[in-house]
Amino acid sequence: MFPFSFEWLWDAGHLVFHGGLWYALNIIGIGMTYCIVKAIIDTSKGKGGHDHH
Amino acid sequence: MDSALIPKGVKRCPMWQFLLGLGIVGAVLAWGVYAMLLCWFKGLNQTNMNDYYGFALWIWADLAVIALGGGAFFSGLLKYIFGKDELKHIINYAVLIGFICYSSALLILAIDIGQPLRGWFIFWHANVHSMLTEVAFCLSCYFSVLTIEYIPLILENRQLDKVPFFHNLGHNMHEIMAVFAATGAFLSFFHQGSLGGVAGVLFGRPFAFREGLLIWPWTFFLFTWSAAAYGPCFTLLITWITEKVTRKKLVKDNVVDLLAKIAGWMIFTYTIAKLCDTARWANITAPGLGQTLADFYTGTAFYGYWILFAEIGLGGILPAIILISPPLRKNPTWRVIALFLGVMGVSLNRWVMVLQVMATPVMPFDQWVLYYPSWQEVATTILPLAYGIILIMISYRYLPIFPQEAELNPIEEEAPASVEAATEPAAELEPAQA
Amino acid sequence: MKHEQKHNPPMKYGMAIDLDKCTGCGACMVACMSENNVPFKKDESNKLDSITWIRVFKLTNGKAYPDTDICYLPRPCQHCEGHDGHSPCVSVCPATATDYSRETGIVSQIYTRCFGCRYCMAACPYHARYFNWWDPVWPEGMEKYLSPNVSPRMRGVVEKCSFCFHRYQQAKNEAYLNGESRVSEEAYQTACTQACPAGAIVFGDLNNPEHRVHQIVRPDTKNGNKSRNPRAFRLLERTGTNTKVYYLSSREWVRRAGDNYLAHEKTGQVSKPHH
Amino acid sequence: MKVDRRSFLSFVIGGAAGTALSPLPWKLMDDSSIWSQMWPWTPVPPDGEATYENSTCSLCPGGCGISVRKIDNRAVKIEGQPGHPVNDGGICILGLSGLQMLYGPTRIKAPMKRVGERGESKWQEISWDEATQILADKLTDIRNRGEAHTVAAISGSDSGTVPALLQRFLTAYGSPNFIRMPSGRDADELAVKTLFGEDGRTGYDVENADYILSFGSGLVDGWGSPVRMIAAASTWKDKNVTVVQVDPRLSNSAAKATRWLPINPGTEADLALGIAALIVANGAADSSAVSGFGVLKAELLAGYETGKVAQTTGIEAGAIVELAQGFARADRPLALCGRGKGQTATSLRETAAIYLLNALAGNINQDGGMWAIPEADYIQWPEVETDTIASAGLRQPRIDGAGAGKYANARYLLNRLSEGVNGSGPYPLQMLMVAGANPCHDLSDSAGFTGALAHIPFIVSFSSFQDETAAMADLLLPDHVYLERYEDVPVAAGLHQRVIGLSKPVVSPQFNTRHLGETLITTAKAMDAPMADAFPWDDYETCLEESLAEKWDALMEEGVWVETDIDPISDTIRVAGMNAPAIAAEGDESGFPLLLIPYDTLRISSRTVGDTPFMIKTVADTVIKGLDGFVEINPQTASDAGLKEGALATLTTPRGETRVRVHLFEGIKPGVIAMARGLGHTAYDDYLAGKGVNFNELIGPVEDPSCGHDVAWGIRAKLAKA
Repeated sequence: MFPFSFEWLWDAGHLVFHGGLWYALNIIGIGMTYCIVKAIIDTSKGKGGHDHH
Repeated sequence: MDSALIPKGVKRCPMWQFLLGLGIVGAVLAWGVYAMLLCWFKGLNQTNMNDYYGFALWIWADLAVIALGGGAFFSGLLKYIFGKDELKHIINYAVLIGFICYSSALLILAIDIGQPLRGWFIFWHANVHSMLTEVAFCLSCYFSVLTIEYIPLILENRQLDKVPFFHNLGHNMHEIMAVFAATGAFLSFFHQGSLGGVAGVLFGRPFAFREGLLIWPWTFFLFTWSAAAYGPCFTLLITWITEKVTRKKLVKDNVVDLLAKIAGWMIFTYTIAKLCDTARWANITAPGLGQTLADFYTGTAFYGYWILFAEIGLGGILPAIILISPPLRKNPTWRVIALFLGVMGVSLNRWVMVLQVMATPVMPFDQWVLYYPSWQEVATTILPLAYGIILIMISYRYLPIFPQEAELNPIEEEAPASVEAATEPAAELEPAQA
Repeated sequence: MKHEQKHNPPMKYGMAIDLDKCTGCGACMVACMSENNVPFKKDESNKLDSITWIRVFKLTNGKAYPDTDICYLPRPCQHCEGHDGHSPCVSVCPATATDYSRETGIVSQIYTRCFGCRYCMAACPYHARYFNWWDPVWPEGMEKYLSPNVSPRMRGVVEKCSFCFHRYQQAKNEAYLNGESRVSEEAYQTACTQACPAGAIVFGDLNNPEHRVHQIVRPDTKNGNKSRNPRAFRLLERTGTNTKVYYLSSREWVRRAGDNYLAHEKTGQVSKPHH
Repeated sequence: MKVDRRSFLSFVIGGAAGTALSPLPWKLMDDSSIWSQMWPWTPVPPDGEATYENSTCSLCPGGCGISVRKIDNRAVKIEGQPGHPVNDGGICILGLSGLQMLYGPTRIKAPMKRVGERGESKWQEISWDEATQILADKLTDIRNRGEAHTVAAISGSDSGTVPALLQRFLTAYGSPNFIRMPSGRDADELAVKTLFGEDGRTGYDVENADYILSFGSGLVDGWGSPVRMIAAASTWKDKNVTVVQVDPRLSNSAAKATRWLPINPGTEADLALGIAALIVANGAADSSAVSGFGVLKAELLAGYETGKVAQTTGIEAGAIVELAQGFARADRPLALCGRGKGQTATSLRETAAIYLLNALAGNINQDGGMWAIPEADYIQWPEVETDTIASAGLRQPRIDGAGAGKYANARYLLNRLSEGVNGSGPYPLQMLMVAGANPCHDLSDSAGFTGALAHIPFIVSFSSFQDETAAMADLLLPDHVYLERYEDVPVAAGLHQRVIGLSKPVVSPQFNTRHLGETLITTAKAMDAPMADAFPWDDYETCLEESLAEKWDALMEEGVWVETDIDPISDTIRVAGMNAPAIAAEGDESGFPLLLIPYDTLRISSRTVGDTPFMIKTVADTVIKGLDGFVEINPQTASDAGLKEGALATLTTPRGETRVRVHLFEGIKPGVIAMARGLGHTAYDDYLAGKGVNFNELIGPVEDPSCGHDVAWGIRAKLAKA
């Protein structure tokens, strides 16, 4: 899974596969972080609660 | 007493009926959990699997629920990427069903492996050439996506929504849901496919083996396609069952019709592809390995040609025609029949690609071996159903899953009918789903 | 060792089993069981659940009395090379718990790495892989004969014939200590080969022209390692598993039993595997 | 501070996130994998220094050399000894699993005396001193009553120092009743005595024969010295030697043969004589090898016209002619005798007929031929000085009647023992000693024999294992197993040289057992003269060393001693016993339409020791399924009886009834059904006990009129849907 686990090979198979994997993981990670961070900011700005848009 | 939690503008059955329902399904759940613990602590000798049937009922259930859960990614794809906006009225439920299917799949896998404590080796010591590795990665990633898609729904609960942070979080997640949906579609394409690859790459077993494109056998694409085609059928079928159980109309016809139509065309195209694949396999692949259809379908009474017909004819062509032709599709009875046949068809396909693969002898002096599951296997396979029903019951009760429900079921004063209607979903849901 | 391997051309250990000599006595099976600490249960009559790294199949020619003929076929792990080391099982193992050694051509199985998904068993058409459905239990006192060279397997993992790999390691170490660069033919033999009273099993390096197995098999490297010996055949050669266990028989019906053929097809003129 | 919903939720979420990010989960995962790799209940074999020790296997008469791999003082693997004159590195399935006997839970771990009812196997462990004292007292008591002859001993073998000590023990004690387990040797010894006029045995130069004619002998199923024979069979393949297997069933030997000739069971003698007749008629016979050739020729031509033989044997005349021609034309043809592993005697008529074939082919004492050689007699002990009681006892007739009257030609007739003790014998038995034998399972009509034991007040077993006979004993004096003891192993088993192997203690005794030789010597010493005087040696080892004399050092060095240049008994035979009637199977054809025959396989030990767990594991599920045993039946016959593959059926013979499953097999003669020998143990442990059916409970002895040997080759039977 990581370059330091000994099955790792610097061959096309590994690069393509793990490339795709980490790409997806990052999108998910970044996306969630963005949502959470933005939510914290919004909250501190006093947004949210009962006002509905 | 829990009225504070129940969404505005909708009616739910009294607490005691709800709890009774939970109790009944919970009993089934407990039975499954007991069997699960037996398998974990006493080992897989609790099953009827053997060295000829390394893959059996569980793997079939796994493949089946994942295919049926495909409704989530496909309707997500349609709504967020292809902008089929009507689908927003059913997407919540699609997501919930997907979430249930995938969590069940992961649970079943955790029971199926001989050394559950080492399950994470599949990530740590990943062998990228193995379809199963691809499955594991995409499956777990996509499951996190489903969770992300499910969270905002939870946050819409009346009480949680009051918490500004949760409100904002849910709001923001809605905002960028398209990104997640896209990722989900991407991941689903691969794990649905690699599940097909699982059987297709077995070049030692002519019954399963298929040529393909690059590293992916044709079954790879067939599985993705069939999941996209049949997943929505399952979503619609469960929706229909839920409506019957709750005796309420929950989704408008135009939405159902749209999804059914798309499913119809998907099934149609898929079935053509499947026929081509079968033709090639029967006339080129298998004979190239010295085997004929007769070797595969005349060995035992059970695995006869009927299974091929049932899968492609009854489970493919027939539902496709029904769902494509507007008059038939718009007729609820025909539609439901089609949906049911579709679900049956894809499940049968997964069965064949797992169990008949194991049953078919390859060495000429080897023999057909049939297998029947032990009660522990059956119980652990029913376990996810019970768990799913419970999750649906709770979600339906406390979350605004069906945006159109309030509009379709305006509340006057107490309507006892609807009350007892929603009483025991368990009793009715179970056989319907199983 | 790494450095040493560089000088050595890769080896490809394999077998030639003469089915006309095999008497079905079962010595190979028990030699293997006692060499490799294979466990046993009180009832082993269910052959679908009976760990037998090398299993002797009984074949019949299907003819009625008195034209009946039988033949025994010992089946160790075939140590498939597949296409470039992608043997059916190795390519599917998700956790790299089984691997194809380019040094020896042996398909290994790491018990402590295997987490028991059994995909490899589904992939192996020879049923050469066995799952530990039960905890291995030896009757009181019998654990005394267990060999320290092969660790007993725990419940929940897959095991299979290793061509007695531990013997290779020992031979290799000895060779190294004696300053020899290669393991000699007699220094490394599997337990079954050694035990066979009929001398029906010949084991060695298929790449090494000095080894008997090479001289018998004469593998045609240009043609998917098919044997040039007209008596020889491999199990399911057409699937492209590219096994390293060759079988010998002068009986046509036996050779035909080694692979699937369409009614009109003849043995020997098998289409080339598409891998 | 007041905990409101918000702070509570943030605490929970924060806590969860915190834990997830901490190294804790990783640590736990790692631990779990490590733990799951070494369950505390999965044994870890201790490592140590690896050594090899050579010895001789005595689990069967084959006499193979073995090389035992040891780690420190544990034996971990038995392998064939490379370069050994008998097996040259090869080894059989039984020899391989010897360690499961050595360390097995069915060992008798100490001397014991019976406390419960007989056969109830309630035992009390006692000391060796007490044990020998009990035996000595018992013997002295009987002897003083002047009934020395009422003590009998059953032994698995009568060659080698240990059986010799047992024989000597009886002689000095005053009993004529030393009885050897029945086997093909009985027939061979009788035939040699009758045809060659001297004591001795036959040996076969199978490696150099160029045409093999086997009359039901399981050449690769355990006949002779199993590993040697299988190796020979391989050389036959290499040299394209013609091998013809005459056998009602497609045994593994038949499958390996060039040609399989299904014959009506029990008519082998007629076939042999029919072939002889043809050879004689064609003048292809070596008349010099047979004294009284003229008479013989007349008899053969008169009695064995090919058409008639074809009728009796069920083999086409054409095939018989081909056989005769092939046999006569071959340079070094060889005819072999003794069904299956050769564990049961063949009739004198059959044995003689087949030996006659070898004589007519002129291959007696030739390369690639049949050799008639005297037994090795290296045991030269001073004559026992019998006192009056002893000589009185020795003058008594044997309990089994052997050596006198109509049984004058027989040396041992264990099959008649039950009859003897059931009252029809000259006297009742007071004591029975059993060594290296398990008659309660291995003797035909084993049930009858076991029942007869009730008439014997005191039974001593020297068995190392809890076998069926030990279960019937009153006193257990467990012997070491072969891997724990010194013993000379003279090998007959169809070898044409004289070979003596030496068993050495590979590991120290695992339990409180004692060498049988030792037990006999100490017991004798515990009695007064002449017993004590008859055993002058301090211990068995001294006895062995003295007996082997000049061979001792060689044996300690090589582990085996071979004598090749033996002068054979005689090159000519005197024909006899030919006109005896054929031996018929017990039972009437009307009530029992089928013929039940036993078959031998190397995967099932049918000799003294029971199958090991490893061996049972190799037995096909068409021989044992769960606890059910199978009979092989021709699909034709099966469908007539309305039986499908695996169906349950009731098998009935004049001697017994049992439940079996049927296995449809095209390779067996219609009307004949076959059952594996060696199963159906009631003793031993769950790995063996109760599996399959004991063939010996379905068959009874059929006496050869010429000598009284049990020469039953099968029994009539019927099979009905259960």
